[in-house]
Amino acid sequence: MDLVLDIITWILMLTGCVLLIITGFGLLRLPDLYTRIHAGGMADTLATFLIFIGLALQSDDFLVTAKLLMVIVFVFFTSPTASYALAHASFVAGLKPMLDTTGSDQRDSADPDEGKD
Amino acid sequence: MIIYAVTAIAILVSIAMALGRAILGPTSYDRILAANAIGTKTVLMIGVVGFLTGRPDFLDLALVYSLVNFIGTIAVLKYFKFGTLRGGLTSTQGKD
Amino acid sequence: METETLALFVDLFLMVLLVAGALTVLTVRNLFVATMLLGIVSFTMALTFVSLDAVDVAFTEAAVGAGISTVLYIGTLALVGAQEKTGVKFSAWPLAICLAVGAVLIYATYEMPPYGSPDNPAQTHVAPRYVQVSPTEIGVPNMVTSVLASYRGFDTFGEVTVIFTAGIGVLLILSQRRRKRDDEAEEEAQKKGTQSKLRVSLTGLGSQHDLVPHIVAKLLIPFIFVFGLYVQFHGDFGPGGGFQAGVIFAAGFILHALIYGLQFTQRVLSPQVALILIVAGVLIYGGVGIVSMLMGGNFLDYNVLLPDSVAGQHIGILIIELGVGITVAAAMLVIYYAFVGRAEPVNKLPD
Amino acid sequence: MLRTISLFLVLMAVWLLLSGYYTPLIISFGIASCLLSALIARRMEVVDNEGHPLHLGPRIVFYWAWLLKEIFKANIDVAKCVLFPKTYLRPNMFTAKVTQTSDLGKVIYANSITLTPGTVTVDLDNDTVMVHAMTENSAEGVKSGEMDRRVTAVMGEA
Repeated sequence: MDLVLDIITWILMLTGCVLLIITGFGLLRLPDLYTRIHAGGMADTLATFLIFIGLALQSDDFLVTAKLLMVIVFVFFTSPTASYALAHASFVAGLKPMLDTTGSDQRDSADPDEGKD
Repeated sequence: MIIYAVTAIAILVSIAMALGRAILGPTSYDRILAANAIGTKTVLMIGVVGFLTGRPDFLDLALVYSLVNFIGTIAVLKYFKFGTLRGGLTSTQGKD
Repeated sequence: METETLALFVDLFLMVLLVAGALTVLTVRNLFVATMLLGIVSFTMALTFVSLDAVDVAFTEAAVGAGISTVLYIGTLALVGAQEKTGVKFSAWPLAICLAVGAVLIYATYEMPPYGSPDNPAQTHVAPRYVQVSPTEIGVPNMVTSVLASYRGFDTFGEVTVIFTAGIGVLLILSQRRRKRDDEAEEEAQKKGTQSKLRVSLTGLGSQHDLVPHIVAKLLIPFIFVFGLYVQFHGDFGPGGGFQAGVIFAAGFILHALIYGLQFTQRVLSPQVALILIVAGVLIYGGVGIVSMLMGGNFLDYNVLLPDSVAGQHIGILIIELGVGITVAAAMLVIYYAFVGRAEPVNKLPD
Repeated sequence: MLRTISLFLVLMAVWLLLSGYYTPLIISFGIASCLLSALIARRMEVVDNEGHPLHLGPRIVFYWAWLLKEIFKANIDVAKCVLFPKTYLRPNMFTAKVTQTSDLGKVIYANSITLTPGTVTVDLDNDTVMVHAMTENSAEGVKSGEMDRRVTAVMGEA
């Protein structure tokens, strides 16, 4: 039984790790702010969920499990709010998103002057 | 458990990449995004380190971050939108 | 061995991140960007404390770094603007002095006792006594709390006084009566139901109602308060205590002020009441000291508070932690009120 | 008043889960703390059917289960985008109608959109959301209106 739990934890947390690395990669690689927000969202949602569920499977204390689940719930409430606040702030400040390009003219929107009016 | 150590290293690498975004910019918003991303990863790291060292009372720290970390971003939104923190974000300001 | 290598790796990695973050803060000219990067440095610092097993310090860093400092910095930027003064001349002397001092400090580290060695002076001086005796003498599971609140209660009293002074000082400098007319005009506008000039978006883009933060804040504010109080009362058992609790509690109020506006929050807890609370916290702390003197002990000697000395220690620590919590929360709030209440809208957006 | 009492009970449950020390002293501190928090929350006017939405009941739990499945699928999409931007990345922005009438429903909808990576709510106005999507595929998830329908059903407004 313990072995099964261990294997599940391994799978969950390794998937979480892969997602985290992809997130970091996406933050560096994607062409403009709005697409990077999507990449950041991966770590906020699924990676957090997988890693903390993996930890919860390993804890034998009920209260620790409860705290882990609480962290997940709070992160699921606050992280989209923070993302919205960021996206809305940059939208209000006039930062234009880069729309439907095929990756060749990526550098356009990464221009710092875009933020100004 | 080796998986804790693996996860901790993955989180650190991810933090380093986000820090790279913070250093590169180019706009302020990218840096806020990087700060947010590092915040979430700090929550993860604290949870994992707590299990790695066998002291789950670290989870209280993770709870603090998950509860109050978005306040800063809301302040940023308000500053960008109104240039001040005085007024409310909504016009439904409560009944008098 | 495995874990040691891992710990070393983590520490080194964090150090590199810390230095990189700090250097970036130094090089950026836009103060707003610097603020955001300071947030990152704070996260890394908290992780470093966690890795050093200093949970209480990490907790303080977490509470302050996540909840308060960014908001206060932005409040300051709204006062002074986000652009650093240009044309600062480069001068060689300060750089030379800094480098020289740094070199001396690095040289000095070679004389330091090895990291984590059991024969270090820090480990052989008073620490063994704390470790051996405090469980029976104080009876509190979290040794940090028994050191801070009991053995070194006098020091902590000094720290609370520092926070008290900071709150009062900010209040004296920033909250002199001014712009009375503006305040009245704003209130008038609010009564008439029109948008006051402060709540018009700078670029005119975007919706007027920010529903998302509004509703989520409404949902979370009660939980922030309960969590703050939980930290307050469980400082004896785990990480936490008055300082952290006060900051978290104040963060709840600050979130409310961000969403509903300063005026409404000041109607919930007026600046005058906050001022009284700052003083009350210090008085509660000092009062415990006076009571213990009246009951025949030394200042802040909790043993005499109750017939059973361990129970006396326990109750003494609980009460002074409460005093610390009240002072910290009220001081944070007063500082926020003072900064934000004075700010005019900035007319230029940062990049 | 009833809402304040139920908020108090919820907070008390959270306290008991956090605390782990069930001595009379600590539990009475817990009761006092939860009471204080509930009263301050009431004074701040955050306790209404938006700030303390108990009326949603168990329906919201089923919704979360469905949302989790969507998050799974969306994460795979975004991961593909990050790894192969040339083939998959098609950022676009569009507005969609919001059919919920209550503020809470709109916010649940907007946050659900943001929670599924690949779509981010940029602006939420009276009855429209402006969404930035990473691919046509993820945009389709919002445009098809299934999430909107489900949120409306959870809110009991359909």
